[in-house]
Amino acid sequence: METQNIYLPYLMEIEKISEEAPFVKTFRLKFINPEDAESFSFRTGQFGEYSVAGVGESTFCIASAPTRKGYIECTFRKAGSVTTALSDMEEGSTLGFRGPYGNVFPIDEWKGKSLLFIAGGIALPPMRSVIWNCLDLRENFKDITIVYGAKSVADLVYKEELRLWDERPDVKLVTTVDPGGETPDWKGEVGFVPTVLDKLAPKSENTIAIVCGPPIMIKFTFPILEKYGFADDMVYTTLENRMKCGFGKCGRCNVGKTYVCKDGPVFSLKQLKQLPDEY
Amino acid sequence: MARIGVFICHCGENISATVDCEKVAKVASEFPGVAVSVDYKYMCSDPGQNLVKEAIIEHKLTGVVVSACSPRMHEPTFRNACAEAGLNPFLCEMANIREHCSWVHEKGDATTQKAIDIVRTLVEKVKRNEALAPIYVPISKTAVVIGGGVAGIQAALDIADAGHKVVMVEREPSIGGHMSQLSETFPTLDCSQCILTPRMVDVARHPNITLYTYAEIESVDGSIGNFNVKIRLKSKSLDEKVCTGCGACIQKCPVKKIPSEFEQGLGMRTAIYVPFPQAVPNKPVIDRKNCTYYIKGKCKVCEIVCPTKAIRFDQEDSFVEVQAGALLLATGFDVLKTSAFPEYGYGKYKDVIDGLQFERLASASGPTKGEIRRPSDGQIPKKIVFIACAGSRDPAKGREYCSKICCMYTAKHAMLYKHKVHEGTPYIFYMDIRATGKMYEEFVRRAIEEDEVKYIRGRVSQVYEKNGKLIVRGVDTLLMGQPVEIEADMVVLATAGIANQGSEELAQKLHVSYDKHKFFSEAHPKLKPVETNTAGIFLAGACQSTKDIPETVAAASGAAAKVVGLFSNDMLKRDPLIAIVKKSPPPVYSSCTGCFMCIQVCPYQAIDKEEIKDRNGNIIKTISHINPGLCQGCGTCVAFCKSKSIDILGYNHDQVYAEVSALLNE
Amino acid sequence: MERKLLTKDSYKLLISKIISGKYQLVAPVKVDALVDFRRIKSADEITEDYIVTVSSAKSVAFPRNEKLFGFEKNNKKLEQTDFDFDSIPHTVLLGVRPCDAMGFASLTSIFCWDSVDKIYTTRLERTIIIGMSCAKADASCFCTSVKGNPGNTAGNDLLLTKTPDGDYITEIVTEKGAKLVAEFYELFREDKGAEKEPLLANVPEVFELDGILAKINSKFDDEVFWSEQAMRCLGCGACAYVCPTCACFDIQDESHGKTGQRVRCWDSCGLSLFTLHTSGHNPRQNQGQRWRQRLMHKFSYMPDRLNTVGCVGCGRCSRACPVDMNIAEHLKSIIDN
Amino acid sequence: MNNIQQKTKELLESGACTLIIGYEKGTGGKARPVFVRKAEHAAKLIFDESCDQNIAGYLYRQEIKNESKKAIVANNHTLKSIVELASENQIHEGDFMVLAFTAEGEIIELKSFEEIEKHVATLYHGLNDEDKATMQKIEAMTMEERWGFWENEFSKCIKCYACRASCPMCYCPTCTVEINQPQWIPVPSHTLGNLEWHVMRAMHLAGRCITCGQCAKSCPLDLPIHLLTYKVALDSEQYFDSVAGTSVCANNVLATFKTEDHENFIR
Repeated sequence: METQNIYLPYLMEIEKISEEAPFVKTFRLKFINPEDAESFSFRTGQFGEYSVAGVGESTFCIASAPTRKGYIECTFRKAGSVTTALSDMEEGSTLGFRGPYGNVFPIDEWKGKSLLFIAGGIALPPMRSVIWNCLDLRENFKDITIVYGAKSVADLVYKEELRLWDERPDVKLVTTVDPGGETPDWKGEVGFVPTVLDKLAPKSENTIAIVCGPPIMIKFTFPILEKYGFADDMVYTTLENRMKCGFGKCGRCNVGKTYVCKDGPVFSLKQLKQLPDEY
Repeated sequence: MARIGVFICHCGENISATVDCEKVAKVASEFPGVAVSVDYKYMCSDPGQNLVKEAIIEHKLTGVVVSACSPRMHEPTFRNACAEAGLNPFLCEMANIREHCSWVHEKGDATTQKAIDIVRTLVEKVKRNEALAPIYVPISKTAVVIGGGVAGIQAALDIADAGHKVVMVEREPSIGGHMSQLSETFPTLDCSQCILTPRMVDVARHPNITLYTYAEIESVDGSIGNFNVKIRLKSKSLDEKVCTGCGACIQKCPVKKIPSEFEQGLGMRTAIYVPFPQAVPNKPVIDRKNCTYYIKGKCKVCEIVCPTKAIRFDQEDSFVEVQAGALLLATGFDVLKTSAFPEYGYGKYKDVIDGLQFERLASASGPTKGEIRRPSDGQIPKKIVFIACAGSRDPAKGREYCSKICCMYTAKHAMLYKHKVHEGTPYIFYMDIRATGKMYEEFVRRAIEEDEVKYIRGRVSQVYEKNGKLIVRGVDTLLMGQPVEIEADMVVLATAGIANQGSEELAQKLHVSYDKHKFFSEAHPKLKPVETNTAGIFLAGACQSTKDIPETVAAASGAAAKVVGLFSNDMLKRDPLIAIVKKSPPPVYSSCTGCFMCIQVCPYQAIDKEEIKDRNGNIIKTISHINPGLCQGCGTCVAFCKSKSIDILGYNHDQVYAEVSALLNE
Repeated sequence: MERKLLTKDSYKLLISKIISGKYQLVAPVKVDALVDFRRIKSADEITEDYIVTVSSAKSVAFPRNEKLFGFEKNNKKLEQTDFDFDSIPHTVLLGVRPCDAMGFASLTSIFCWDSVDKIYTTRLERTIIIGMSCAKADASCFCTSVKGNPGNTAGNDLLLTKTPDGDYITEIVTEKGAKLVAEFYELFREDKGAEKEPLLANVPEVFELDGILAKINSKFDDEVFWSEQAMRCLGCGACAYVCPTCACFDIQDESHGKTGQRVRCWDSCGLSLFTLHTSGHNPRQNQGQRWRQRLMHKFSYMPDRLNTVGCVGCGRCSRACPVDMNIAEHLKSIIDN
Repeated sequence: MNNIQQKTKELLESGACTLIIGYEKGTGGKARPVFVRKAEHAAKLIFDESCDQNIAGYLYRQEIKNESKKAIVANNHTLKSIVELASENQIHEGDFMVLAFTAEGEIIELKSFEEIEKHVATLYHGLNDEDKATMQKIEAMTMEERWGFWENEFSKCIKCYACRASCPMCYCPTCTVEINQPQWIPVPSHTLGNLEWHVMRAMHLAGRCITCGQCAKSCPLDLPIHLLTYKVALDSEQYFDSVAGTSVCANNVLATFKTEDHENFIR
């Protein structure tokens, strides 16, 4: 794409739509213009602006792993006007994508360490990119543990991938649903993510924890991690502030002088603690 | 992702004669989200409906648009068909390409394009439809019958006989209405009072009927199944429980010269009175406007003579409230009065009277004991001129409609006159003779042939007095417009039947629609003749349009059957197309600002307040709440809500906006 | 700095020549009771009777609404028409006050850090800014508190200062300015060396900038301070929209049927919806926090990250404010507090 | 003026009030709203002709709602807005004290909504001469001229929403322009979208505008937008005898049906 216009999106075709959970869908997108596909690259943790022409843009992470070439994926829940319009789109339709924006998970620094992924609800997508990225480079890491919870069984996203991870001997997967959200044939845990995590008593030695989820889950998860000896610089999360441009100009996403779109969205707990209370 | 089925109906040739249905189906098949689009000759027929049902299953449709007639016609048909195929019935919409398109346009590309546009709007709407569940509300099995004329009486007795409670509200001191004033009735000439008064007594005695006379509707809240009717019982200045109806008060009342309403001013009554001897209830009321005590502060003769001490001068109006499942309007009609006819000298000459007055002259219980005598001097008239269509079919008088009953009662009047005054000559000026009921034409022929009533086809231009005679000048159009002049002793005007006084005010209280003549409007002139547009409110008799007795009684029984039908269920199933106050997750809860202006604006009193509380029970905010049992889905609150916090299910902002956008954006 | 003299007659002639040439001319015009920038067709439209224009000059490079690109939808297909850089006109912006001119540096720092917003930069490159020194000031002016002054040349290509005779001392500030002078060289005379300072308005310093910069960060967590400051603030966007340095924007789609465009339009951190999440959560949920953002952005974040102060002391925000949120006064109280 | 300082000082000193919402002298001598919490600051308060800003909108601000003992120094506009806001259930009797002024400039405390209503009844509700003249000028225009007039005005609007923010009757936390499902009003400030916004606002103020003109006074671009809501207010009075801000119990003109209303169209 020959343009100097930083607002002009790539055109992407919806190759495949997967229904993940009620109101939650995953789009597999491929570049319409082959040169774009050629020149495009991203790293795990980055996000983009997805747009429906005539409705507008919406910000979410790239949910696929950079190790999987030729396409990107995004997962979203129908909530605002753009995600509602996205939900109505069919396979083969064209949408716009700007990105990648933001910083990345420092997975190079994690080489040789164990990884503990903790996610809740619709916050698995940003984590899924890292998980696949790390699984695709499996030899670089020691133990990989994934703790994932949702309100109910129906609300668990990536059900097929959860099965794949569960079957892998080199991944420990713990899934849980909130009390009351279980079905009769549910074989996973029942309980909130922090409780299940506590029960799991994760080892902090040489381990990085990556936490994504709703604010209330994050709030109760950090103390558990602290209890098991995770230092602030061993814990990572992503922030999601409202954004319009994605490149530090529109003036929305800053937390104090930190721009989530440029300096984030990935923050270590250490960095997070230094941010003012404005997110 | 939507999968919409579009079904284009030819409606025989009703649609396909002007709209290219195949083309509509083809174009619609390319609309985004349309999975299947077909046309068929009669979509509402069994094979047509099967087409819809099979497509729902085969294409896993998420919505259906039937492009055919008005939703008033067949929306239930197709929604049921969808339900049978497992699709929520509220995911089915009608695109009206008949009434809104084929019937109102010439054949042509533009007409087909309009049909396409209509279909497109509905496709965009139905994509946004949500599955809805019907609402059930309990029914109060009491009917309020407003008006105690023959219509009200018939309806009340029919409903009460079916085992349901009836509350009858009559404005006058007695029930009976106009029929009780009539002498004899066409075409059989049986005595009106003889057939009516027993039924009046039945009403009073019926264990299921509560009768409130001298009473008016104060207000009506609620809706079908659950109306709350507030009734004002005007003070009768009398304790009815104590009064025995002996009539001593009436005899002694010193004010005796009040023109009697019942006698149409041809007789007099006292200030404490019963309208007529056969009144039900047969207990007097004090007419405070004419009572000396109320005017001057002294008299009280009635109180003195009353043997049971039943008079209550300080009695005030009281109110009763009734929970009713249905309302039945039977408020009757009135006749056009004097001021409308200066050219006929009506109101100026005592011997120019209207039909209702003639009924009293001819009535055995009337002021002349049934003898036809002139009001002016009591002489027996030798020539009477009857003028039909006095005011009716006359746009100049503002009433272009036919009053329907005048042809027959004028023939009857002429006949009664001839029967009583054999030497007399009745003339009838008429425009056309409309005698379309059973035995009616025969009745008119009898008047002409046996009773030698002289029918003159033409209009009367003027009536004036000359030498003690009323000179009637008109033309005979059958004689090429030759002028006619008759020296008459009396003139009877068949004045137009008009809506009863106060009908407009009542219609507004009840939120029923009415026509420009202030007659109440039926929901559909053919298929819903006794229903109003307001569910649960029914019509009977002349409050809808002037009707003769047979028609009135038939309508009353029809309306009663509707009420009984409604009451045959314990719960009322209603479409859930009602308003809701939108809620959102904390910390917003709802965009409702709590201005409660929707409460002011709701015609059905369906909105109240709801407190949103936190876990500790503290009130976070107070917002509007819509009672689903009362809401009629009219949308007034939606239009009124500034913060757009109210939506109508099935017609929400998003759906309507999508429809409009679909129209504008192509 | 090289100076020339433009007589009052040649000034008018210069305007006519600019208009009839390849430039569009934007200058202060009396619009009913106000003075604002408009594209003009004749020299008579210009007014000099203003302290500052109601709106700032920023819209020349950062318009109210900027069509970023167009699109057309056809069923599942989408085509985009890129922004046409050639469509950006060559503009002469006349009558800009020194404060306004200084504002472009702030805007540029925002639009050019990290990724460069070519639409903005091209618009600015194609604009020649002819400033006009201030002979008058009012109670809202405080340029001298933010390192500006009524005769400041920074940001201008040329700066005019009107002499008592009605002529204009012309300072040639940039290469671009010099080129314009060269293009119309016959209109400019040799400068007589008149003193500029006495011709300028007197704008007293309200606060000491370095003091603010040193102290404002420590105020971040003082919620009471900010909410008291913002007590009368109504939360509208008037201050931001008239501000020469406010660059916050929204991106919106507008469409009609199959075609449409993506538009960048002004937005304001004072509006409650600015940071509102779809979930209903709002990181800046009260007006105190939003007011803090406005001041911190200009006097902490921009100085720290972009090395620019985001305020030029034009006082427009105070003048436009329905409740007189006088920014200088509020800044001063940071030091005093 | 001194009596306001005296009165409020007493209220703050006695503890009868902890917050006074009033006016002080601002930039360039203009009056502006001020919030006084300490008796020694009561001297800041002024009340004179420059204090014509309608400040009733502060009464329902969450921060101020939370204050238990507060008083508002109310000019005539503010008083009318208080009545209208009360009729729309946004503020409640007893939640605040009202300090007003007699025609002679004497400070009085209006102790109930009923007293405010009575005071409001003595006030002039019509337009000032300037607005009357502009209104007549616009009404005399042809349809095309009028369209041209408003098109020109709306082309200037920058959609800063100062009009909305300063109007006490614009209290919806989510305004229609901020609803994007569907997007009723375009966000960018172009002429047509601006027109839609102002017309929508005028309709939402039908029967509610107390004609204080605060919207126009607040407009940085001086758009005469108050005339839109005034026109509707005048019509409400002329045709339906309804004047906003005069009765706490009054129903909105658009929400009421009277049999004497000339509404033949609904038959």
